Amino acid sequence: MKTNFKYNIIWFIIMVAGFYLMNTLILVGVINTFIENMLVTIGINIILATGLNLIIGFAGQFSLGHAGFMAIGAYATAIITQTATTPVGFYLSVFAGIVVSIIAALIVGIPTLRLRGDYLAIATMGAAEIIRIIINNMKITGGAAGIFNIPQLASWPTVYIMVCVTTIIIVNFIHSRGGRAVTSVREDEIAAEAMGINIFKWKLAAFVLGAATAAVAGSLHASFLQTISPNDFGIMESISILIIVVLGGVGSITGTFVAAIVLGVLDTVLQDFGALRMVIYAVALVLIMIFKPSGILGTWEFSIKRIFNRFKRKERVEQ
Amino acid sequence: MTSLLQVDNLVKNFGGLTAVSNVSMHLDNNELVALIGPNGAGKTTLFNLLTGVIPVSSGSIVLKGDDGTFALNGKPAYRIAKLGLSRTFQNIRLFKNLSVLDNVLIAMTSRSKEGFIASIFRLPSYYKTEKQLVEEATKLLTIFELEDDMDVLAKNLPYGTQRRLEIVRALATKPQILFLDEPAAGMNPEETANLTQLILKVQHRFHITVLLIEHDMSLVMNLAERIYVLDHGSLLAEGTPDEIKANHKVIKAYLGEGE
Amino acid sequence: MQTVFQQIINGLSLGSIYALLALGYTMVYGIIKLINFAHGDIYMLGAFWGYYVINVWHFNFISALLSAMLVGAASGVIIEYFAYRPLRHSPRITALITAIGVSFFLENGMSYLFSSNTRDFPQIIKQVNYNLGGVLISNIQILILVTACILMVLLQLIIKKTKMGRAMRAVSVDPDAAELVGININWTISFTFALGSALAGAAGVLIGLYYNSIDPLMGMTPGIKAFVAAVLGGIGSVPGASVGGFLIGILETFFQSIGLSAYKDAVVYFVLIVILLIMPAGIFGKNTKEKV
Amino acid sequence: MKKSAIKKVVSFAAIVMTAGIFAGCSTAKTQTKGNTQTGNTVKIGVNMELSGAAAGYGNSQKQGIQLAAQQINKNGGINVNGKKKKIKLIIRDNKTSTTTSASVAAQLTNNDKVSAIVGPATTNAGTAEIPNITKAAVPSVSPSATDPNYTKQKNGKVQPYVFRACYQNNFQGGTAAKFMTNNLKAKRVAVYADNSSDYGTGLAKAFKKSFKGTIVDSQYFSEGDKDFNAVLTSFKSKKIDAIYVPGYYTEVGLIVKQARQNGINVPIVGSDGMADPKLAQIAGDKNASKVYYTTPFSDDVAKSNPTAVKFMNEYKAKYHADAPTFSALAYDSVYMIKSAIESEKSADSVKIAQGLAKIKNFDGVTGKITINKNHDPEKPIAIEQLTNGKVSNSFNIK
Repeated sequence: MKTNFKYNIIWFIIMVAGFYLMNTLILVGVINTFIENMLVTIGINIILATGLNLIIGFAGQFSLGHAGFMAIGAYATAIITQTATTPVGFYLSVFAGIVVSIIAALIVGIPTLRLRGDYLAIATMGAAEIIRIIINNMKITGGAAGIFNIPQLASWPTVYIMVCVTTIIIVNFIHSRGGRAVTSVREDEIAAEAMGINIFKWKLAAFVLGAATAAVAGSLHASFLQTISPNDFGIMESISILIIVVLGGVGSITGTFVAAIVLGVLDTVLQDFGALRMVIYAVALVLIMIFKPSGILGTWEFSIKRIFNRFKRKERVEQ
Repeated sequence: MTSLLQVDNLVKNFGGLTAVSNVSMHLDNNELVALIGPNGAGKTTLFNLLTGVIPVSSGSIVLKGDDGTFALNGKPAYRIAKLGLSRTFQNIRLFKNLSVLDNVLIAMTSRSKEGFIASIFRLPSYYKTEKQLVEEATKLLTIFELEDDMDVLAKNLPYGTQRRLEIVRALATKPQILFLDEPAAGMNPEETANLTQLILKVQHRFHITVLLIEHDMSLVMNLAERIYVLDHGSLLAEGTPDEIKANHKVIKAYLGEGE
Repeated sequence: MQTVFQQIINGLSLGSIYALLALGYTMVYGIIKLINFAHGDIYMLGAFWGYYVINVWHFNFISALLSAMLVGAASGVIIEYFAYRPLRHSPRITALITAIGVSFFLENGMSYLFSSNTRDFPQIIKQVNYNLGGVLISNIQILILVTACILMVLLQLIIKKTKMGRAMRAVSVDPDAAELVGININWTISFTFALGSALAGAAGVLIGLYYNSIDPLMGMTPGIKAFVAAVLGGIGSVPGASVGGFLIGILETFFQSIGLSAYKDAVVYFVLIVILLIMPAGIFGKNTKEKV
Repeated sequence: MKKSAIKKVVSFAAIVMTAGIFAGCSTAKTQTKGNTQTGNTVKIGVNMELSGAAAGYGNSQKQGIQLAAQQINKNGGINVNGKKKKIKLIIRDNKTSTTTSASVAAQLTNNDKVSAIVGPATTNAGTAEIPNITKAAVPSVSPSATDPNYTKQKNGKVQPYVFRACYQNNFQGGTAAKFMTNNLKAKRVAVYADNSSDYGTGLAKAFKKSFKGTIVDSQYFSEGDKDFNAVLTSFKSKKIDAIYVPGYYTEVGLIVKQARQNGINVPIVGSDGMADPKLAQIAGDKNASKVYYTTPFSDDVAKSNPTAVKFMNEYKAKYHADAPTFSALAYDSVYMIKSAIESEKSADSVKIAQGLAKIKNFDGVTGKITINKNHDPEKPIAIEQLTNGKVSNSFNIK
């Protein structure tokens, strides 16, 4: 009990320290709007990719429709904060986005999660496209023009906190009963079922949880950028989230963080290369995959507990 | 007739092929029963039917367990497992990339009461249930001398140990009946002897019924209280080991029609 | 009634284009279970090659088509050799990301080198419309339809009747076992890529000719649609790819003709999901023996 | 049971509260206000769609911008309060993505310290740029962001740093509607609009609002589509007098081609997204007849406009092709910034914004431009007619 508390406190201190580090850097002027933009984009990508990693890396379900759920969150925020221009309105809209995306995830997941592998990928991609096309043709969503002049109620502290909160939720889920059930589904569906695990229920749980966090990311995206359009949430967006997950290592949340940061920085640095940027990006992507096929970190996770244990072991040896 | 598990007229058709035809059998409390038969006799198919991995075509499976009477046919595998039927697999199906401890903890999932909110916000109740689960799993692993390998990934265990872990994992679901599908396959005589002891230990210590498929006749004859013989999908004989040894039909089925 | 027939022709000709592309997808998928995202871009390369040789070297249609097939085949083999072969024993999702990377590379590399402008494809075959009782059909539509059908039959024959086809089927079922019986896996996979990519190259010239407009991103949308078609038909199955292609072409045309043009893709995806729920491996997917 | 539920809620609330307090603390905000220029150059940023879906249009605009900068520099540069300063272009690609556009805008304003920005080409990327340029107080001129509300804030007030060189949708759509009724005498019209950007849908909406006749059918296509036969066939049986096709030349060219091949010979009217020599190439010269589009850049205007003649000749000399409207609009955007700098006698970003707002009777390639209070350019509009792929006539619409 006490040791657990210790680890939690350490994590909490790390998070607070990160927050104040950013705050100071902005006050000092090291971080300007440009870098802030990059960091916020990275943060939003982290939320999206950890959610997708839960679905792909832990539950083993190949979903290619993450952008669809992100779109739901983004539009919920854009629409609601048009009239409720207060932080309360924003949080309300985040909540509404989560609820709607959970409903959508259930509607999409209940039939399609019976499919396997690439068939599931294509079905979820189709479902996300359906969501996007419906948004593209609705009046309340502004059609193809999207919605702009969305009040900026989410600045970097909100994004930072949301990254922490969603990561905590997902990591804690992974290390709980549910997480183990979900992982067993990935490992061997038949064996899992023989152990009394309702594989369909747990697949759906992972899918819904992933969708809910995607909605949060969508809300932040809409509120920070102040502009959204259906084209932001197409197949390519789902693919770019997938790239983060695979690059970092399928089944490693730490890897997702690293990959989101690496790609975010790379993308920003490549702005200096004008039209060549996407060519370089593509080459980098292929090379990383060839030389690191299981992602940057594989399934390795950063763990304070492990560091402590190693430390202790060392002490013991020295004694 | 208050058998623990009563199977009547079980049939399974694959397209036009009848894999299991009209099998009736029963298992009693705390019994060790073997299911034997030549290759392709439908033994594993029968296991799969009983544990719900594949649906039955017709017939009935009724469990009269501690919690009441349930018809198992038509229920999904995980429901059947929750009702107390657990199993191992012919070609080991461990959760290979997970630790030994996790393999066991997963089998305890359906019994654990850990709530979603409690676990994602790490409420005290989460730590409490988690601690209980780990303690229980450790106890179980200690019984089977696996406590030192708790953090090893299942795929890195030696073959015989993997078989053992699979049995432990099945036991972690707290079954009333344990189905073992060729537990001695691929083992040397020494390992087989250990396994025999292990199975007896399981039966006595946990007071459960065991049904096992096995090709190793010495093991079967040593262990089983009763034997069912399956051939071409139908039941050929039933009896004590001695009765089966003397049964002409069984000998014929094993040695082939011609001789 | 005329309108109905005209729409059927429209649907078939659109479908034949999807089928043409879906065939290549399905072959590659069948053998190494890889969603070759770059397939649509090889189709783009074929179209650009045709554009170049017709305009600059004044090739005629047949030689443009054949050389585009060669270029397609060569690029397919090169891509396989450098990008996919090192990853053959890696998780499939890794290979998928590499395929996406290759696709980005081809799209953006071509945009960078030759600008992302749309170009008009040289009209080397004069388009002639035949009027069959009020229903219009053009010679190029017929050409594409016939080519798609011929290629489908040809592929089926290669897979079923030739030695290489047998090797392809063997590798698709079990590469290790195939290697044990003396099949050269690398060579077989290269051949499959060459064949599939040659089809894409041919499709590039044919479709370039038909629509008269090519650009570096032209492979993206039809690539995804063709992949959907291949999945719908049961990916890995040659007849499945054709049926899937025609089905999507006809569905799209049908929903546009009843005034649902804004939702045409949504409806296609919806039908896809419904079909997959009824037949989880696509229309022809169950027939695993067919897989190559 | 109930108790544990309450416990859960309470603990959840506690966590949210902590987060709230956390967020409530005064946190740092990045801040800059206005870029001033020292040294011998005037830095102009280009936030443009050089890759992704709109890359074709973005690259046309880039050519126009580069041509303008080259000309200005050849003539000594911009006269900043008596001192000639050369233009330094900083061109960055926004991938046709809103997120990247915002990031590019931030980099241009913060790191590159540009005085003004040209771009982006699309409304979506454009609106994504606004928060960052407003924060930095750097004006931007978009050559082709057409949404009517692009230059406006939520409360209807004008965005202080946002300008454009093109018509907004309502004006162009309305003009097309007038032309349909007055010149073509069309009573039954079908609309076939690009559904993948605000451009097509916005124009279609504006057209439908002001068209007096009957809209027989209204259908959509999306960017990248190549087969329009199904919809065109359904139009054919509906006895239409004309088709309105707001969209870009890439798709509209194919629509013209396929319509003619389907035997639909009614006039096809579109918007300035079609005004590109490639339209006729894609459609085929033979098919490109009875095709009309609204444009600021008509041959008629060009003949009486020396700026345009000069632009067209130099463009042709540099790029060996006829100048598309997108290049012309981008070219004008650069010259608008130049004129603002010269009239304000300062290359400071805030001053440039003030100067842009005051532009009157500016001699642009796309006509005499006056910036109105909404930061929209007021300039004459014309309709060009294509016959056999060549501009055969142009109409002035008042």
